[in-house]
Amino acid sequence: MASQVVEVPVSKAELFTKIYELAAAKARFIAITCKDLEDRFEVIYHFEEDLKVVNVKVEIGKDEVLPSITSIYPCAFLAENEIKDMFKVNFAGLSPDLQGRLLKTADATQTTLLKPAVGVQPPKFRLEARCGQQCPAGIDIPRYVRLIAEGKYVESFQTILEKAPFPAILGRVCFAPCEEGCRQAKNEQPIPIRLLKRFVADQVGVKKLKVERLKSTGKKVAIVGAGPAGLTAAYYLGLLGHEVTVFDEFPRPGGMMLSGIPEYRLPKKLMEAEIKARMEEAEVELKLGRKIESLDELLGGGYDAVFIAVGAHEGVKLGVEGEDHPKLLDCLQLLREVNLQGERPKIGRKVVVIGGGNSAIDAARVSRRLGAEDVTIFYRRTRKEMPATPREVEEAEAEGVKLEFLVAPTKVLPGESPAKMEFIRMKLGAPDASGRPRPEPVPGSEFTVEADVFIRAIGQVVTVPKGFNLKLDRRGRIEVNPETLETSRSGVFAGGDAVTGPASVAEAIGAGWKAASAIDRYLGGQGLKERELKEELTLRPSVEDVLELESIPVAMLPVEQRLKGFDEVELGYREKEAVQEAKRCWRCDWYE
Amino acid sequence: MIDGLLIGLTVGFPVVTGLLARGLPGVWSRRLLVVLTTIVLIVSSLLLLWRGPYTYTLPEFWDEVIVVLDFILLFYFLYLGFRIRHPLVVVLTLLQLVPLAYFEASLPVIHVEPTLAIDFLAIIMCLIICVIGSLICVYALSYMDEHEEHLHLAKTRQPRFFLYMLLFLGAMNGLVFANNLYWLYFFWEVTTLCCFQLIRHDETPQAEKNAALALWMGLIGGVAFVASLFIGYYQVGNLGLNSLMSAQPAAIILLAFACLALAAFTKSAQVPFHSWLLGAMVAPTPVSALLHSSTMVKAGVYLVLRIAPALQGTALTSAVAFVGGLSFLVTAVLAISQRESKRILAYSTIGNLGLIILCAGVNTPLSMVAALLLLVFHAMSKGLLFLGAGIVENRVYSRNIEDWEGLIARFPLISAIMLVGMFTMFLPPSGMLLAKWVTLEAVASSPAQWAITLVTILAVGSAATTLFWSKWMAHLLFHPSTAERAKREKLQLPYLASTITITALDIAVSVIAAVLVAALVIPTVKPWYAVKLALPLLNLSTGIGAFPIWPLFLVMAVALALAVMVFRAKGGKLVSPYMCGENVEGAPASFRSTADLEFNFDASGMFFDRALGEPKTNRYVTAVGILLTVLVFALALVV
Amino acid sequence: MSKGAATRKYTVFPFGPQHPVLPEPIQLRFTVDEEKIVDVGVNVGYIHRGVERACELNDYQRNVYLCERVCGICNVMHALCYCMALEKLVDVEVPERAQYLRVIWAELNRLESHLLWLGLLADAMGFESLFMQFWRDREIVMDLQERTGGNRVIPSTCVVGGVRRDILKPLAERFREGMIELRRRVDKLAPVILKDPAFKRRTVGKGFLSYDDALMLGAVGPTGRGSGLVKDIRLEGYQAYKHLKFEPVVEKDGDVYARTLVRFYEVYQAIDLILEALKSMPEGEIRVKPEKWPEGEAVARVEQPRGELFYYVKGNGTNRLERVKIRTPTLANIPPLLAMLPGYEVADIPVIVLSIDPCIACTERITHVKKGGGN
Amino acid sequence: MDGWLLSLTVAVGLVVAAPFIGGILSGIDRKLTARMQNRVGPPIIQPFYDLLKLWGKESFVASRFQALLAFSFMVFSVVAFTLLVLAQDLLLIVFVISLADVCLVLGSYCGRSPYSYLGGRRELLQMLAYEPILILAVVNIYAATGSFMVEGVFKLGFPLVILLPGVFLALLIALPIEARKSPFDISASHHAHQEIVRGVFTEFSGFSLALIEFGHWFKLIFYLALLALFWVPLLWLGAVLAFIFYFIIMIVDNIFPRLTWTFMLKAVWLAGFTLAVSNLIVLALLGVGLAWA
Amino acid sequence: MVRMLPNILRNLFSKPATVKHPFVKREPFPGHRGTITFDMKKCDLCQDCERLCPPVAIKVDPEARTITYDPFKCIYCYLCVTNCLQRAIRGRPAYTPPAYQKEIVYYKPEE
Repeated sequence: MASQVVEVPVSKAELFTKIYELAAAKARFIAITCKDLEDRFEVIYHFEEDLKVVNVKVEIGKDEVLPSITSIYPCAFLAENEIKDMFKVNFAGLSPDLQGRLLKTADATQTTLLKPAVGVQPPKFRLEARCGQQCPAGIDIPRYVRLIAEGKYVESFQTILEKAPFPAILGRVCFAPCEEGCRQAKNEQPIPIRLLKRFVADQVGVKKLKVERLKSTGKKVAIVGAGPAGLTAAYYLGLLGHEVTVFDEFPRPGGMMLSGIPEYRLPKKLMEAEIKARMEEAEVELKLGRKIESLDELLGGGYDAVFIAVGAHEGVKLGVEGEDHPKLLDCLQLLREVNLQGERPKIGRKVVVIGGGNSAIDAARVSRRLGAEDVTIFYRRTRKEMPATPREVEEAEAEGVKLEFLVAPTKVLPGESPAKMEFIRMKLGAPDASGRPRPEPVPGSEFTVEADVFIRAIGQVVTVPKGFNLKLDRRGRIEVNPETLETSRSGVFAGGDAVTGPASVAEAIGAGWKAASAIDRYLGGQGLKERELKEELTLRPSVEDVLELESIPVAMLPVEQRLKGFDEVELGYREKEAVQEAKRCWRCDWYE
Repeated sequence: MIDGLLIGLTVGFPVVTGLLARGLPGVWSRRLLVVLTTIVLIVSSLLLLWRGPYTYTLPEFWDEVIVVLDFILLFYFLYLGFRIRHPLVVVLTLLQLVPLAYFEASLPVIHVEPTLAIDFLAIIMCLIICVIGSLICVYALSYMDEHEEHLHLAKTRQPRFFLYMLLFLGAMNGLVFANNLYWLYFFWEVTTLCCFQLIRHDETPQAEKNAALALWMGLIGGVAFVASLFIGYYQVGNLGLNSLMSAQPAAIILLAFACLALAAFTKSAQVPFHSWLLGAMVAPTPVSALLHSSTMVKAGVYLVLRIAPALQGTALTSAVAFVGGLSFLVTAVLAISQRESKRILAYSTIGNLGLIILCAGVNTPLSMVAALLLLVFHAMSKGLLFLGAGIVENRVYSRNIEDWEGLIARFPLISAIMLVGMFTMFLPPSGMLLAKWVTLEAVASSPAQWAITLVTILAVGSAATTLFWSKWMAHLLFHPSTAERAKREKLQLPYLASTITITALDIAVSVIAAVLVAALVIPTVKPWYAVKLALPLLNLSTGIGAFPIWPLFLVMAVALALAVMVFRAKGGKLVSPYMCGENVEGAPASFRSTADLEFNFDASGMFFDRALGEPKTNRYVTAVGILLTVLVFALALVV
Repeated sequence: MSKGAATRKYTVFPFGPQHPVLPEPIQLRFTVDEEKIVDVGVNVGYIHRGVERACELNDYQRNVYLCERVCGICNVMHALCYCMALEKLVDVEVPERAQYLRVIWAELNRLESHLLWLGLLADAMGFESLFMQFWRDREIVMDLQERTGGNRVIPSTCVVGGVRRDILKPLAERFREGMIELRRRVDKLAPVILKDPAFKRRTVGKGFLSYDDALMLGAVGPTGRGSGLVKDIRLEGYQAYKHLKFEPVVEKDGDVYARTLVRFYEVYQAIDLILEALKSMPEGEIRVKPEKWPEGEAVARVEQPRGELFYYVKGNGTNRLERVKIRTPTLANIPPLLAMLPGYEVADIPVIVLSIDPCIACTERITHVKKGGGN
Repeated sequence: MDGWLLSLTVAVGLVVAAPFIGGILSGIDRKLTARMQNRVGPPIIQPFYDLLKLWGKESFVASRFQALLAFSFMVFSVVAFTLLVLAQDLLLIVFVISLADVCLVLGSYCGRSPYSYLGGRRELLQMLAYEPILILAVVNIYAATGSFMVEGVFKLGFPLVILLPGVFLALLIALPIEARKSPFDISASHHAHQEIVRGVFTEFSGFSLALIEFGHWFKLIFYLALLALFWVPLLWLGAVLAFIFYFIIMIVDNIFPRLTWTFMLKAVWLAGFTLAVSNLIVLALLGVGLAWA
Repeated sequence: MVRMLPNILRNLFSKPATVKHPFVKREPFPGHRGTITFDMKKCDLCQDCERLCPPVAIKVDPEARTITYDPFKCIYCYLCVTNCLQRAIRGRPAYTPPAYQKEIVYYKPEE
């Protein structure tokens, strides 16, 4: 309960009359406060009259002289001296004047006196939270999580759109490196950032939003490849006012999202709907089913810039004897068949998947859904080194996928049913370039595995058409300037898997965003605005509160039902759950 | 032969050289004359000491000369009275002139046998006058040069100055030798004249005023003297002091003694009459030194000591003692309030004279010894202090002891001399303290019951004495804000000669005080009193107490040497004093405040001058003094 | 006047900033005639800690800890006053129980401060044994502070919106026992303060401050109340004081003794208030969370052991405040102090200076800092 | 001859023992004071530790004379005590004691600090307060015994205090001044803080301070011996009583604040002085003293 | 007259209030805000404590994975303790022991 206050704004001329009045009323002098309002001072004389505080406020210019009230209230000399020292407010007739020194200035050259601020304080920026730092797409995660906690879903959705055009897709397929960074992870469970994204996308719905598209610039941009990188670049370039055309050899957009991610993780209808909505918002023309063989036709065809995001669609060979065995399938091929053609190929009872990445897991889980009862993943290192996200692995195991570690294929043995492959046991050796221990074969530990189908899923490589005439690196990836994403050819940019090799959707989206910005700059624009950690701090929850909240596991489809078809496994959060989860966020971006 | 020569040399010679110094032109002739007189006086006084007591009768012709000179002197006083327009002086001179004229006309027989009686008391006095007094004259040679330099005099007035200085010495010697009351009276008046002339030497209004004050107060003494002359003549039949002393004590004789005592009080500036001596401080410092240590005021004390034996057992002696005690107490307390160096010294002089008179009044063998010791040591110490004060004053241009702060840093030598002087004034085992010790024991052991009062006075007075002396010593040692480096100051030869001689003499005599007692003091007292002093191993033992003199000096010397050795070895880093915060660089006793302002730590003395200070107190003191004196005397004479 | 009576010299000497009686960063420059004070100059500003500025640089919640450290002794008062001002800015009504708890801690603080001061006063007049007694008894208070707040000196219990800790039943019982024990002990020392002639000789009539001077020079707290000024901010009824019964202690004599008595009686008053608050404290929440950033301006006042503590706070809708102005009671009491001193003796300096219970370090919330250093 | 030798031995023994007794006494003082304040307090021999520590410290002086004067203070304190045990003239002893005090005052003035300066001034006032009492006490003793020598007291045959109760009381009143105890602890502040810091001692440090402390013990013992003298021939009783009186002074120290110099002068003069003088007058009136018998 | 006397005498004959410190340990009360320790196993080097600490007594170096804590700067407000999300900072109800030097405490990574 603060004191009762009577505010009395007066001008400099009225000041003395007012103070005489107060003196006559036996008011007691309390203090003088001064505020530096950059161009002028606001001086507040505090008096006490009948248990009420009277604030006499005077505004004066910086070079104006204020009459000292020590002739009426002699005790004011200390207060006046104080603000004279702190703000250099001039007083006339200050008596006794302590030589204007209430602050010591003995060696002011070496020291700074901490005086009250001059003018209004500049705002403090937020900190870069770890989740935000981890996000390849660079989404302002703390912000959208906070907005969810506050119930502002649309704002939250728009925050995501600033960096990534496909929240609904990302909310389903992203590997969520942000969650690994989340500081709650160490305590119990990380904040389910991906699911919150999915939640907010679901809340807003897959629909065309009203967006501000900039005035048309008249510049034309061609984008090769309708994968996440290409579509992202198209979206942002479109918003920037460019005329964008996206080419893809497949008839449906989505690139690897379409072909490489199984239905149960990302319903293709939803994906296409979202892509469509975004592309319409950005007025992007999609030319699907058209394979570009040479860039010259594009550059010569009136396009000012070309963005190549062709992805990495070629499976890596095992490099063992008998590679051409008909029962040795490529996982990409399998997924593409299932996703694009909607086929349900019979693959037999026993399936062995070779590899430890997410594709291997996908292949294994798809195989389970295709009716294989005994699915085993063979990986040459241990679980710890598996590139696949642990959550995926867990889900796969829940669905009955078995895992075999420290085994590597040596050769495919002839014979069709069952097909046979020879594997060898490995042991972990010294770390290699990637920091993971290099597996070394244990001599003499070869053994043979029989299965209906072997699926290789040990990676993808980029295949850039020769006609593009671009400089490639040793591993066939397009060489680009890492800053501008510009290739060896002027006006030709590249991004996504085609540059980085196989990576995640989020990384591709990040690349697309970056490319859009770079292309816009190439076309004479300003580029896209980088994420800013502007002052928008709100109340921070207390640690006790945060720790009180339990983490809520997301609802999942029961395993039996999962295996029946390709229905989405994760069911997403309901509103209450999502808000609670968002409230668990410990505002790491909060600048104290 | 030698008897007459010594008298001539001690009394006549200074007069002659004084007149010569007045008459002869040139600086060097004057200097030569003064130095010559000094040597002659010191040698002749020492010869007198060697010669021992004797009497000497001058031809009657000299009586006529004295009478003529006396009348010339009195007429001169009359002239002075008119010139300075001081009715009191005129009246008081007439009060002497008329009776004397009557006396001269009606009773012309003034010849007394012997004319001059030189006993041990006279020898002691003569020694003081000749040694200390003439050294002061030597000192004055330099001092007056500096003094006149400061005053920017166009024409030197030193001839006149030295005339009176030397005349003073001669007159004093004559005074202590005279047995004839008339002669005594004459010399008495000559000292009054000299005193007057010397006080007004600088001829400033203040000096004239104070000289007039000294003159009329001195003339009161003269009137009293004339009165006693008459009473003595009519009662005893001649003017011999010895016959007066040996006369049967009767009330009327006591009255004569009372008048003499009154005269002595005026000379010695005892309490109701103390103001002239304070006023006399305007005179150049050698004058003050002379007045205080060897001449003038000592004349009064001498007279009291001379007549004291005759007063034994009378009520008058207690009256004398009380007046002395009062002076001692009052001045000791008043001295605390003084800032001016010479006034402190003056008060101290009055106090110590009061002490001597108190001792004379107590009138026991031991008290007489105490009185004589006080007389000797006071002359030396006080002479020394005045000389030192004069030198300092000429360098600091201030008599305020607050301005003397840190003198030790600026003028180490003269400060050391001053410190020794002060040390010998009141601290054991110096001579003055020895004398005071004897005084206390004497007074305490006095059979008279009123002595309790005197003991109380002594106890309080000596505490006050300690206070003001140690305060002054402290002021010399204490230097708040000066960072001046100590330089060995240049002192002219006369300064050095006089001060160092007296310092050495003071300490030496203090150490061998027992010899002094044996050689001079006991012989002086013996004719009249039964002295019971013992001097085991040259220490003093009074029978009721003992004072190891030289062992204490020995301890002190050893301690001093040891201390110097220890601190040489131990060192001791010189640091700035504690200033409750930041010191100012280079000025150790300055402190800083927040505004980076530097302040000097400044110290005011401890004077209590709001409570004790003149002139507020002086009025009361004089009034009370007159009242008490009259009361005590009236009581004494009536009882 | 005699010739030697030259210009009068005065003793000029510093008292502080490192004086053993008052080892605080104030320098009083005394001009003394003999032993009588003629004039006194004041110099403050040795330690500018920059608290007001630091309050602008910090989060408003964290400022509580900063403000607490403006003064080590009356820390609860500072936190309380700051919180009161902030609670207005963030529109929070403190729960009833928290208000009572705050009063308990505030009064405990007052006890601590007054007992400390009584000891210091005794020390300043060379009454060492009394000093030791008061400080020994103060230990009870310190123990209670540690028991309830977690720290002997700074309990750090106030936060914007309530308090951090609760005083539960068993602890409250302890508290009650402690207070009763303290009262018993202070009773033993009461005759010394109230009746001892030597104590009175050093305090009665010293450092007189008239009623009018006290008013016009802005004396606050016991300094003002010692001069008959009925000024006690607690009468404003902030926090739980509106529910508690108390009369401000006022003495009319205006001397050191009057100020001593005010503080001494306030010891009893504080004990009574604590006991009453413990008894009538309602159950309930002890803290509410503010829901918005501070916005607008507010003024809060608290009756500190030394007098009125004044906070002016201006927020601008962010977590940082735009301006915080702190006026500690000692600052207000320095002008009266300067008026009290002249005319008394050097020996009275410590007693008079201490009679305003100076807490200079909190007066100078403002320090100079080495560049790049912390605050 | 034997007797002379014996008394010399005793005297030397006493002079040697005095600082130890003084130190332990001040240790006991500190301990008991602490106990009165409900503290534990330092060990009894803490003063010796302090002395040794001071002795070993680096020597800092604010003025060269300071050290010399500190030394003089110590020497004359020792001399005064030595004269006392040698049964010398009491009056002389009083003068020597005042000499020691003057040395201390001068030393404090040398310090150039305002606090030691003010302390020195106050020390002088203290001297002004107790010196007359000491002198009067000695005169009283003379009046009673007929001698200023300490021997006279021994020859009296009965305790002096019978004749001089007033003097004894007067000395007791003045004792806190010399013991630097409240309420008369105005110049040096032995324990608590005070307005003039440590007064006379402000600028003394290390070796010089050790000397002063050492001298102070001698002075303390000297005063107690003076008190004990009043009980001769029951000297042991006197010694015990002296310590008891010191204990009382300790209690007084703890129940009194430090008072001002004006109060000190008034109290000591009014009470002590009056007592001493009236005792003298009574003696004179009754004629019981040996001096005037 | 002398009102302090009874107190003095009572004290003289009662047990002293002094606690002989190093020999008799004074147990802090429960809830005492005392020594602060860091658990590097739990710490995720978020620097929250560094930013929170009013007297800047904590310095976290995420690169070197070390924490520097200066107990002599610490004001024991326990802001860090209450605000550590990982509960890696723990306060013990114990008095800070006396020390010869103002030693700064370094915490290094556990592995």
